[in-house]
Amino acid sequence: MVQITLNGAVVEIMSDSFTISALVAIRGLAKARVAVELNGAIVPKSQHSLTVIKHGDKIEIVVAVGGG
Amino acid sequence: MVQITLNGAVVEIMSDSFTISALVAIRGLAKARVAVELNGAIVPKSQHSLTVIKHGDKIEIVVAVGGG
Amino acid sequence: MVQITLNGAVVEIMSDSFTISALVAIRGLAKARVAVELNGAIVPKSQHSLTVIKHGDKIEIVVAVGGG
Amino acid sequence: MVQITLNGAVVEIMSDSFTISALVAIRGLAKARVAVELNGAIVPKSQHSLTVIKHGDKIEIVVAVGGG
Amino acid sequence: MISTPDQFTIAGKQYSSRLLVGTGKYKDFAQTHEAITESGAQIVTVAIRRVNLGQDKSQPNLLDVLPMDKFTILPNTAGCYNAQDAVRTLRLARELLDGHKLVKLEVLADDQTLFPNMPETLIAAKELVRDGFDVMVYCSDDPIQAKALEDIGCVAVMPLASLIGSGMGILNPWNLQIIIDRVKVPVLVDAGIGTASDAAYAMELGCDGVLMNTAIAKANHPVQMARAMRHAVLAGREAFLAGRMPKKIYQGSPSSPVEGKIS
Amino acid sequence: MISTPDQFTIAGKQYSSRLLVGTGKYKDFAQTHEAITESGAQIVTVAIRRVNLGQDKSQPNLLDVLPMDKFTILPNTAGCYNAQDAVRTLRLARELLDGHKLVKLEVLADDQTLFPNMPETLIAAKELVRDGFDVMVYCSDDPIQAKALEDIGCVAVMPLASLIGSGMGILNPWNLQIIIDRVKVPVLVDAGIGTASDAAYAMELGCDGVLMNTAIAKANHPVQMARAMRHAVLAGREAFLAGRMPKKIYQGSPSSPVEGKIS
Amino acid sequence: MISTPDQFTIAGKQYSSRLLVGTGKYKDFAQTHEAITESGAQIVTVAIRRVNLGQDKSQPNLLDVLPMDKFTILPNTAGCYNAQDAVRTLRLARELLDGHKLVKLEVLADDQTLFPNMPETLIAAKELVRDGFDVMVYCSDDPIQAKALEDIGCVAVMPLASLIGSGMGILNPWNLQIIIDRVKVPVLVDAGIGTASDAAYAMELGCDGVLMNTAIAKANHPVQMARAMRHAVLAGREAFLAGRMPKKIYQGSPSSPVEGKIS
Amino acid sequence: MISTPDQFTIAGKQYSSRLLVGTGKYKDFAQTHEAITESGAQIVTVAIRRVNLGQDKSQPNLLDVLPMDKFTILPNTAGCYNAQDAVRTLRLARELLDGHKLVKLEVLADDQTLFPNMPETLIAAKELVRDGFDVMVYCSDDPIQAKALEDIGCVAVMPLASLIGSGMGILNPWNLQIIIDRVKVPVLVDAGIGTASDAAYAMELGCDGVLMNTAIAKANHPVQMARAMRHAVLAGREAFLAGRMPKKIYQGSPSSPVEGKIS
Repeated sequence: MVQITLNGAVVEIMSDSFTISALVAIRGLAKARVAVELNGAIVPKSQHSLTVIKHGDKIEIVVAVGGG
Repeated sequence: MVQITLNGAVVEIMSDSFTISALVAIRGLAKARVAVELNGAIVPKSQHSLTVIKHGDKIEIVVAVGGG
Repeated sequence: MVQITLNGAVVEIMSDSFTISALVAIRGLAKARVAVELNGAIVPKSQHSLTVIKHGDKIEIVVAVGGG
Repeated sequence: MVQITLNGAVVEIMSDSFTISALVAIRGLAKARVAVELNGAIVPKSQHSLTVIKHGDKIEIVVAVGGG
Repeated sequence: MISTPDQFTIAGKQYSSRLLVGTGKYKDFAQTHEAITESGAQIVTVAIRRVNLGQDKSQPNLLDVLPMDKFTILPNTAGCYNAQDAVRTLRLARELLDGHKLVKLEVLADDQTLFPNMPETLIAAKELVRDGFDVMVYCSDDPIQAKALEDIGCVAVMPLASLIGSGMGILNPWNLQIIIDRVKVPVLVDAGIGTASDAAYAMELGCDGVLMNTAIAKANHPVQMARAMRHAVLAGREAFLAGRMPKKIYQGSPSSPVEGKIS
Repeated sequence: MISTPDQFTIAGKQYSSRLLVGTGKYKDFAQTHEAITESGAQIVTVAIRRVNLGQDKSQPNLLDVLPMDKFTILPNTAGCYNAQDAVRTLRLARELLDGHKLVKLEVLADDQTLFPNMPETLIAAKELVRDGFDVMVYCSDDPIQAKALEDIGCVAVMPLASLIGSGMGILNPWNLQIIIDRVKVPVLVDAGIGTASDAAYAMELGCDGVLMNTAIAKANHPVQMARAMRHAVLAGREAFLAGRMPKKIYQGSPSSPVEGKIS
Repeated sequence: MISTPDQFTIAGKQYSSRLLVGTGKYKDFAQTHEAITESGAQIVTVAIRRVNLGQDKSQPNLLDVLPMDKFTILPNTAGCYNAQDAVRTLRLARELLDGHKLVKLEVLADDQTLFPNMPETLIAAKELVRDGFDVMVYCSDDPIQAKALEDIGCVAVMPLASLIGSGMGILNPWNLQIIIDRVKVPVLVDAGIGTASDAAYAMELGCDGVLMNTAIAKANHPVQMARAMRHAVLAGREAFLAGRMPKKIYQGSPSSPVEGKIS
Repeated sequence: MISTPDQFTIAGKQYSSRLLVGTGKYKDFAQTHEAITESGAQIVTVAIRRVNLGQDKSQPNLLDVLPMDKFTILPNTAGCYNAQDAVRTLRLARELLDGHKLVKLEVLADDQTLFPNMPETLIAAKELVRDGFDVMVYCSDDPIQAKALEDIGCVAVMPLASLIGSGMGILNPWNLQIIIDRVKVPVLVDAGIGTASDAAYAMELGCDGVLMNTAIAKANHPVQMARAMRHAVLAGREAFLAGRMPKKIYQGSPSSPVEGKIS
């Protein structure tokens, strides 16, 4: 039972071989333009499918929004 | 019965030989620094005691007040 | 020998039956857009050919120029 | 023959036991309100008479002047 | 939002350009024509002067360069220092322009300030209105006398922003504001505009238009400045209609969301 | 006169519009799109925020409305109060935008003034330049630190005219003038513009461009104000290039000839 | 340097204080007296009104508080909207004050702006001068009409800085400057002063004096503001006489010697 | 009303005069002494320079003219372009003045603008505070860095009104206002004051004091301008304490009663 912090909220994942890609997908962001940070470091898109989420990971998923 | 307009208000005087001086006096202004206008013309102080008020006269009695 | 003042300058005319039209013409202004004033009064274009210039007349011929 | 730099100018002193006090004195500044820096360090007034000038010393003597 | 084109009306005629320009001080007629074309102006002022009897008649006339069928010609009374000269000048202008009624009245006080002589201006305005002219009048920024000129029947009041030819811009926007609030006929700023932002500012105050000459003619590059002024008047007008944001003297306000920041 | 189109260059890329706009504070994406289209802006700023995991995934994303092939997207660091957060945010932006290097750095001091924190801004600028970013930097109007940001390698310096979102306009044109005189990279006024004449004035001072958001988004009619600003920036730029007439503090100067008056 | 005391002359009488004050809007006569004493004013304005026939005759009269042997009383025509009322009011004032000739003429246009009605002001000024009054006249900042009032024979012209009671300060220093340059009788700024720096600025322009009422009476602490204004008028007058340093728009200039620095 | 004398405190010492003056740029020591006496200043700045070894030792020294028992001498670091030179200069000053701790720190960026070099200023301020100095610091009008200087331990922050020696007055009152609102130690405007109304205005904003040199020394009549400035600072201070009337942008307000008019 993997517990992570996603965009500041504690979230549980029912698998211990869950990748960033999978996380992005189940969140419905597969087609969205997002960037992912894992424990303070950028995870390039190319690495999303290779990066397995571990217990205690801090993950940020960001988008571009209106701003000045 | 002499009816006059004093500072815009209708006033009645019980005498037909009433002077400006008398009017000023009964109004308690004997010692006050005032100026008097009778029917649109200034009445010099020197003339107050010589000027008898007639029916229908329009009289203005003015003082200096705070102003900028 | 008719002497007039034209635009402030004294000018002599060799005829005593000389019209505004003629004056305008010899000055090369026949086709120009001008207005004429004779002794302080406007002379409408329609009257130019009917108006004979007399000795001592003061005539102004004006045009539109650049201005702000 | 001691050579020093005094307020940016090279100066020679005919003695090798010459003190700051002596330097200030011969410069006519005994009574003046001055401060002295020796090789970049302040020399307190109390030390002027104890501080012997050595060859190559850089000395600054400053005063207060008009300024904003 | 304005769906209909933003027009304004002077003496019953509609104009789409709110920039009026003078025709003086240009290098030559070619520059006059190019600058005025770039400015997009539909109303152009002209002065009335004695014909130069000496000059070569073959050389073009200003009204050949700015034909009456393309531009509304606005004869002015520049150089008149009393009501009588001004009225006389505009009667000549009316004859010159085939009964043209729209005129610019300016009665000046002296040749150093070119400040309007208001008492004479009021006299001349009365006489011209009585005589059937449509009078656009150059005036001081005195709100009371500006209103009086409207009451006399002038079709537009044109207070100065600053002295004619000074380029000092709008020295007293508060007086202009009062005039704009009180006068129903078009209010145009006349005189004093120096650069584009001055013209935009005048329009933002709610002026119906701006009249200028020197700011364009005496720029280093008049034609380019004419284009600048066309944009400036549009900018100021649109900003006025759009309704500016409120000023907040102290506190800044973020343009980006404060939620959702990474941490 | 300029015969060639008047372009300006940031980080080696040419732009014809000198008006940069933010994308915040609009009613909805439709208004955002319409206003930005009317503004003619080619560079638009965006903020980087956590994806709203709750929201309906069908609703459009800002970058669908403002596609990267049509606009230069300029991610900012709004909401960052230290160098580290700003650098981290822009690294996420670079990843988000497929390696996009052009960014807007703003390190704020507090949420009341949103004034730049200059010491942290200098630290972040150094780090970002070292990391290969093309940094456009929001800064105070301190001419010395603006120059220092150029020396660090920023591709544009963007001093505030007044506080972000205040609409107070240009409070200290003199400092801006010194910056414009000294800094070689483009100088853009960022923050504080309230209405069209403010933008025109900034350009007349010689700024290379203007960046704004609230002045458009919080006008009563944002789309119309966007159009006003497009004209205002053109007006101010043209006026700057045209070279304004000199100001004459006192004496008026007539626009009509003084000779040839009737008498 | 001035060795002789700096006095100024109105209608042949010398005054050492260039601050003139109104007597309206105070809490009570005690405050009126204390504030005016602190202001150092020698000339104080009063209004002429119908005696309140109802009031308690024992209560003091303004002229008991400000005796004519200590102050020059300047009756005004506040509240008059035409020449006739103004002339009539001042004739009453002359009778009231035993033939006193020095008066302040103000003919107002409307009660919203209290702007001067210049045409009526000119009519009243002519009549009053003919009738032997020494007329100090409240007027607009129109340099031409200010000069006309001098030519009529007014002993001082008093243009407004901004609307009476507005406290907006000096809105158009340029017009005031022209008036000061052209008018030989004393020029006093009347109306619009809001705080001390406004008064100092008016004097620095070269005004001979300043007249105010609301700025003092409606400050949170009128007596203290009266003192502030006394200092402000002195400060501005001395600065005008001392001749200010030239402004250097760009380059700073060190106040300390550049030679002799340690190295 | 303030019954107690209005004093202000710097580094634990009370002063009654809020006008601080420089001692540079005067014709001679006699003028220096007369002007400073007239100004009423209790704190005077001096520069530290190499003794002129050539000069006649009989001629007086500045500290003979301005004795330390009569004036608080404030040594400055004029001419220093980095933190190290500034610290070194003030250590010499402390030795020169028998351990005197109160100093004026100014680290300049270049000799054309004399603008403060804020990064170096922050470094020097830290070092001087650590070394036990009471630091009054010349700085930009950046509210954030002004507050940082207070947090470092400076006893007064002194933002520029405009460039040293420019006499341009207060270019950005809004930034000064924020500084005054946020900083607890005394805030003094330093540099840029040109005439009396500038000084009064600075005080009305709520500054605790004003420091100037050129405005007095380079007036046509320095001694008279010194007196003007003494009055100006008092005027502005009193006006600040008195609390100015509110501005009413539009409507005039009569100072005389509207009732009781004759009719």
